[in-house]
Amino acid sequence: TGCGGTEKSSTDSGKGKDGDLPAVGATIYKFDDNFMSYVRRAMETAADGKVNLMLNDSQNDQAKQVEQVDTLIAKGAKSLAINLVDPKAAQTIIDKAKVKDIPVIFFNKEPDASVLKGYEKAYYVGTTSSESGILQGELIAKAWEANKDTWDKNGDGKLQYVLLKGEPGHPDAEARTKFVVDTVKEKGIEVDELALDTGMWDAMKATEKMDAWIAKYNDEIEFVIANNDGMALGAIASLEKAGYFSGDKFMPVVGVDAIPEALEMIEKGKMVGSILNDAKNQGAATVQLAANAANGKDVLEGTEWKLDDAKAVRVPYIEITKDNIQVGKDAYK
Amino acid sequence: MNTQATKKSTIVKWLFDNVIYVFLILLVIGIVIASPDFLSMTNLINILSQSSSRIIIALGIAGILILGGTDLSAGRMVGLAAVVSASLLQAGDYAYKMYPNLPELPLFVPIIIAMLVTGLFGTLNGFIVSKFHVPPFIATLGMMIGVYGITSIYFDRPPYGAQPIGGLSESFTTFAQKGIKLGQYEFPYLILYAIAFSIIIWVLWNKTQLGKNMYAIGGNPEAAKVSGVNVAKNIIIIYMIAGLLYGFSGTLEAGRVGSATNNTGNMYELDAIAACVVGGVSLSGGIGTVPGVITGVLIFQVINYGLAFLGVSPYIQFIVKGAIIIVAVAFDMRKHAKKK
Amino acid sequence: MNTQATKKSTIVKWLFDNVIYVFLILLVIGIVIASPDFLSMTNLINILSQSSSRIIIALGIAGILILGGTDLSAGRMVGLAAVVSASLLQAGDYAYKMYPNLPELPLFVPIIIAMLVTGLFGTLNGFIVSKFHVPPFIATLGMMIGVYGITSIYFDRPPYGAQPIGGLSESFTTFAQKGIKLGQYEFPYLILYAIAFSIIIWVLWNKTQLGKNMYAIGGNPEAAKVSGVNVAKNIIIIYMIAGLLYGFSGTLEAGRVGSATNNTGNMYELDAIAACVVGGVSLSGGIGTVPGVITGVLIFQVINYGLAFLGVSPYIQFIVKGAIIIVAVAFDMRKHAKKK
Amino acid sequence: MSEASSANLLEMINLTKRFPGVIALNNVSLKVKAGSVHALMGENGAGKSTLMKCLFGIYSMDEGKILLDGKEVTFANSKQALENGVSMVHQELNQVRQQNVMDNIWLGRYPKKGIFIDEKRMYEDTAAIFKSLDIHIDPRSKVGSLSVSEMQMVEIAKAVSYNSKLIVMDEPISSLTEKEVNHLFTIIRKLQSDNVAIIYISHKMEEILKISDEVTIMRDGQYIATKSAKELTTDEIIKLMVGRDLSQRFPEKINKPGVVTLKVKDLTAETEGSFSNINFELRKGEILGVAGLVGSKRTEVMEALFGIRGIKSGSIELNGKVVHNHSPQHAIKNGFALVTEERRTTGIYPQLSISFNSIIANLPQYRKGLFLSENKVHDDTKWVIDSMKVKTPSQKTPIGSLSGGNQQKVIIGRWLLTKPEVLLLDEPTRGIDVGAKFEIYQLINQLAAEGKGIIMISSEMPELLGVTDRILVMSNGRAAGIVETKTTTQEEIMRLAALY
Ligand SMILES: Nc1ncnc2c1ncn2[C@@H]1O[C@H](COP(=O)(O)OP(=O)(O)OP(=O)(O)O)[C@@H](O)[C@H]1O
Ligand SMILES: Nc1ncnc2c1ncn2[C@@H]1O[C@H](COP(=O)(O)OP(=O)(O)OP(=O)(O)O)[C@@H](O)[C@H]1O
Ligand SMILES: OC[C@H]1O[C@@H](O)[C@H](O)[C@@H](O)[C@H]1O
Ligand SMILES: [Mg+2]
Ligand SMILES: [Mg+2]
Repeated sequence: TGCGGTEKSSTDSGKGKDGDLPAVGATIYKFDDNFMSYVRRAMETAADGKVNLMLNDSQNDQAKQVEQVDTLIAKGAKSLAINLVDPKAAQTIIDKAKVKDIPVIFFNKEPDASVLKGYEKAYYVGTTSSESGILQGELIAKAWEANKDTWDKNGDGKLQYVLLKGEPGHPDAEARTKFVVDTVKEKGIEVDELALDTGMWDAMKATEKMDAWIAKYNDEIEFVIANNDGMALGAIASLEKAGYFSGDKFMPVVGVDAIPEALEMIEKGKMVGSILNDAKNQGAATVQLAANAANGKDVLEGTEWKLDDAKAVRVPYIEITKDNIQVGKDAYK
Repeated sequence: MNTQATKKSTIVKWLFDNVIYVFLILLVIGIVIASPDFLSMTNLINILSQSSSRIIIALGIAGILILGGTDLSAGRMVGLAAVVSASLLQAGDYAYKMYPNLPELPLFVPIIIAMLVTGLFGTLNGFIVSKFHVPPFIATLGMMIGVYGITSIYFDRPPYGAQPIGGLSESFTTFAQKGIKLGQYEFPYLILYAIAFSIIIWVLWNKTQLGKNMYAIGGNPEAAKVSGVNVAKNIIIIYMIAGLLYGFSGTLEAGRVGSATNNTGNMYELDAIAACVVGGVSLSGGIGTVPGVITGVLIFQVINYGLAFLGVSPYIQFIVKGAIIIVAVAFDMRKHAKKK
Repeated sequence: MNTQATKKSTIVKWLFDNVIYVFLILLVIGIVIASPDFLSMTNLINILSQSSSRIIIALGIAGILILGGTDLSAGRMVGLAAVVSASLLQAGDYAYKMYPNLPELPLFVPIIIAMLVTGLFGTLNGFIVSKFHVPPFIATLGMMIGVYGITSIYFDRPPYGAQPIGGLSESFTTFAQKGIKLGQYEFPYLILYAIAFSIIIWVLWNKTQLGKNMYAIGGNPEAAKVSGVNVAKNIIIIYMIAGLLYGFSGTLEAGRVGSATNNTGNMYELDAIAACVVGGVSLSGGIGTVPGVITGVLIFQVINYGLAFLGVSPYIQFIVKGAIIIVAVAFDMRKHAKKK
Repeated sequence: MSEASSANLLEMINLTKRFPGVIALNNVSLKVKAGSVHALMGENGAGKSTLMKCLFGIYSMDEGKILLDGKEVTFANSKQALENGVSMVHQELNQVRQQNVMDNIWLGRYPKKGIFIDEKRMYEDTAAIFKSLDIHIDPRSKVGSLSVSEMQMVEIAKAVSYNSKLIVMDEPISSLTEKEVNHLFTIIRKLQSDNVAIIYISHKMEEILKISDEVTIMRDGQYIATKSAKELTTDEIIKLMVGRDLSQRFPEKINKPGVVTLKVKDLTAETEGSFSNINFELRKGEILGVAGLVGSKRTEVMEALFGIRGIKSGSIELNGKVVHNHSPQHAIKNGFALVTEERRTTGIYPQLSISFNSIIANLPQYRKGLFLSENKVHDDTKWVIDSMKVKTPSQKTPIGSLSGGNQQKVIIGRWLLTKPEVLLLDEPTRGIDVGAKFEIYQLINQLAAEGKGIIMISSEMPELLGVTDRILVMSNGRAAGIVETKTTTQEEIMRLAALY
């Protein structure tokens, strides 16, 4: 079965049986991004038999992506589905597509509204970065209020947290870091930031930062906020090592993405919650719009999606806790 | 019969000496066989223009490699230059300007400033290597990490924080994205810049004292020293020139992409060093040519572009790319390995 | 007076010869001054256990560096081993198992399989380097790219696609996360593994023919050939051993965080090579010791951990880290550079 | 001559130079007259090169002062030395092998036209210098493709081209043959007539006495004496150098050739233009010399015997059995050993210890199970140091910090440890002082007396005549003849060497 998967993806993106279908050129900003790989799968599924999806791995390099767009255009793509590396590079992509009158569906990373407006055949499918931060903040606030008695270890009424940030400069990392704290504060909870450091989205790095923080602050830490689940899981590994989650030693941890591994942790009670980044629908919507565009139809034809003022299809983030864990699981069905 | 034999052996020798050019041609032929429509003017122009900024970086690194050094900081310097130049040349009406009150400068100003900044860090590299005898690997690794920190601090600032720096002024994007119309094709300026720098560097390496000294230092630093060459000075200048090239290339990257972040240029040095080695530059110093470096970059770019064009699945692309790189150099090595 | 003077100069000489150990101590003192509570058993254990798997990787790479080679594929091999071992040892009741029907294997099986796989790729590295005379930089760069492709294909498969391979069986996480209780502290097994491998490698380098051959090849490959060393065979074995070490380390990495992805291990080689160089391994081959390598890794880890512990802002961390690396080596170089 | 010219051009006064663990120079003085040839002599490690490196700005001295033309100077680097009229031929070839001859000659002072290098002038000037020195090398050929002796001639030409007042030649002729040595002497005479002073370092007594005006002798980092060459004899020099009488240059021959051990039949190299149809026999207990001009492919024959070079046809028989030495490993297993010609490139492991350098070709002998026996390693290293009289602070000292001659002794020791049946020596005494030479000859003799077969390439005629039993003379890749040492003459050998 191992080879089955490989062959499938290579024919999907190659000429093979899909050769006669309309060609959609797609770029993923980074293939080995956990979350984006779910989106990619959803796109592959949605494309099957409908369009010839030519997938590219931009390897987190915007210049590479710009080049891939050149290649895709040279190969005769009828529409483009672009997961930007750097959201401000949208104009450059549009400039290239415009020359050949090719529609562009941006997804997952949102271009400036004014840029989208500048090209009538440009659309966006995705979320809003800030939303995940806001939802995470709300989740934290709710959980804190409910468990204040035990979680506020020093009883000062303030929430002492440590925050594991994603890659500095990454729009998601920046937005989540800012909005999660802002939201918690807006909900009237006083906070103290004990430490903030980057774990570069990476579980291992997060484990090691957490090791140091536990050593330094020990029981002073009352909350662990992570910009994504990968780092949340890393923090949990460190906490477990320090004796948390056994007996009555507990630490609330939250992440973003709601990847399956995190869902397990939520079920086991080692994680308070996460924010579901709805990969399935982002991927499906992207391909639906791109296929329509490639066939010269109205992008929304035959779909249930709606465009907002910014020509964007919004796939909402969903807050996931133990209570609605099934919602998370369904996303991976 | 005898003359025929010698003729044949001359051709064989020529082929051996130029394996890498032959390899590039074979590579193109291979791709064309797999997909005949690869052979188009558009693809040629695409490949050349994609190679342009890489060639400029590779030429900078190549000089350092010929010296017997290395430079891991190249990519981060490109990023620094991209961020600096982009921040100084955003369109006047753009909503998220880093310097809201900065008037639209003439194009050359941000380019020069970016080049000065990276030229300075390049000089610092050279200084650390030559004056403190820190091995280039470590000196430039430290620089790579440090420059990233500096770029990030510059990048992640009020008023808008860590936002990609976009909305570049039109003069900037024209400079990097447009070209000269020749019939139905547009011949990108990028290619012209690469040609210009290639010529300058070629002259520098082959016609000037600095160039000869560079080869001598890389070939045998002791010999250079006892012959009265100011080794430290020459090392510093070569690193400085590399810095200037990264600076220019960084502005091209910003212009080409239409924006810049602190992640721009990440890991470019690895590709550049690899391209140099594939193009015959010796990592132990003293050996390397400009045409070789260009060919090395082109081979990489043809592989990248070709595999994507053929629609090879991305994971398989990695495997094929890895294999081709090894095979290319293995072939090239045969010329040395011919048993004595 | 005279004996006093010699005594002093002996101490100075000793300090010079051991600068790097002195540096590590100064570094720790510096951090303790900035934050006295750094001096705790917990921090010591944390730093040592964080260093453990890195030491194992660095020892693998160090052998290759002493040979005069390099290995860019180390990180990707660690990733491959992590993914392979994790996929073979998920808890029976975990919902997203890669092999839903696989029974829970004894711990040693996945470890051995992972080591065999990376040992094989290591051997391939050595083979390409020694038999086809491909420069190690290129051979292992090709391998780095290719192995990543292979790992990704293995990783990104039905039934669950590209998701982190988690839910590791308890035997696995115990192996990498637990330790021996000593009073109030838990002394992680990780550290024991690192000690065990350090001893094995020390013996290998210093007490066996393979070790001598390794230094000979790195010190002067031409002379080694004439001295009757089977250069190719020894190169292949050293690369193979490195592969085995990466394999073990990869399983540790998976066990340590409790999951693995195709991105696990990315760029580890850069840190490992840097640690080796800081620890006195010469990139031109022939020189290096096990204690040096360990010290190099510890210096890096003390920097990483220390800066995080001090709560230095992330961007500044980069700058400080870059500077410390350069300064450490600049000091170390003084022992060579003391004008002759 | 006028008074001024007999005045001292160079005065080095009470120089002291220390290295970690060694005092390389201890209060050494040297006075050199303008226009004179001043020989500097001493055993290996006496400090000759170090003294010159202090002068030339490569090392900085710890104490003492240097006067040039009566003015005190200290050159911070070689550039300053060159600019002040001092140039140097270095003991270890210091060339950029990847570049061509003229690039090497003008390195550090390229002729320029505007900002560009004036290649044409560079070529012409090089050609002119070569012409005036009667050197026939294409200025555009790559240095790496030259023979060692050609490289040495280029170095000499380069030193001369600075038009210096003082030229230091540190063992300039170690790789030169008779003819080239005479050529060099012509050059030196010519320089002398232009009032250039030469400091000449060499271990070759006859040449020293022939060429020099004055001789300064050093021992163990100390100044011993300066004498006029006219007052000196070889024996006196040796006595001053070694500090005792050395009555003979060559030890009594004690070996007795026995049955044939090595039979080389019709050996032809794989590469074209190398040697062909080589036939000779070597007996147990015999010392067979190999003579020939540079480029006569003596080295290549040895390399072929040792499995470094491929052979197209022919056979090698050892004790009646055909052996195939496909690699040095096979060769060693079959009882061969080779001390190579180029110590730096194929001999030493410079950063590694003397101990390591001693035992590396003999590792299988130290294996005890999986490990190596420390004791045996230690004992064997001690044997090398003692029997070869290696001057070193310890077994752990990196070989790279020994003087050239001492390095060579370690290498010879290395191969003796393998207890070979057939010992191949390619210029084994190059750069070695008389005392040490004597010791090496003795060792060779002793080995032969123990029944080993020994083949020794040498470009030093007296050595060949003094040590060997028979001499194979090579000419242009072919064996021109084999002569009995006892009955042959220098003239006969020269004639054979020029046969093809
Ligand atoms: N760079 C160095 N580091 C340490 N010791 C050195 C160094 N250079 C020379 N020495 C030591 O100084 C002493 C003098 O060496 P030098 O090379 O001057 O001898 P030499 O007279 O030129 O011998 P030879 O005839 O063999 O060339 C030796 O003991 C040598 O080991
Ligand atoms: N194919 C070649 N390319 C370049 N140089 C060569 C080649 N073959 C031989 N030489 C050089 O020519 C020189 C003379 O060759 P060879 O070593 O066989 O002669 P030799 O008589 O043994 O010289 P020597 O007396 O110096 O040992 C060698 O030192 C070698 O460097
Ligand atoms: O860029 C990488 C990051 O992208 C985010 O969208 C995601 O939530 C993170 O988990 C991480 O994958
Ligand atoms: Mg509190
Ligand atoms: Mg000397």
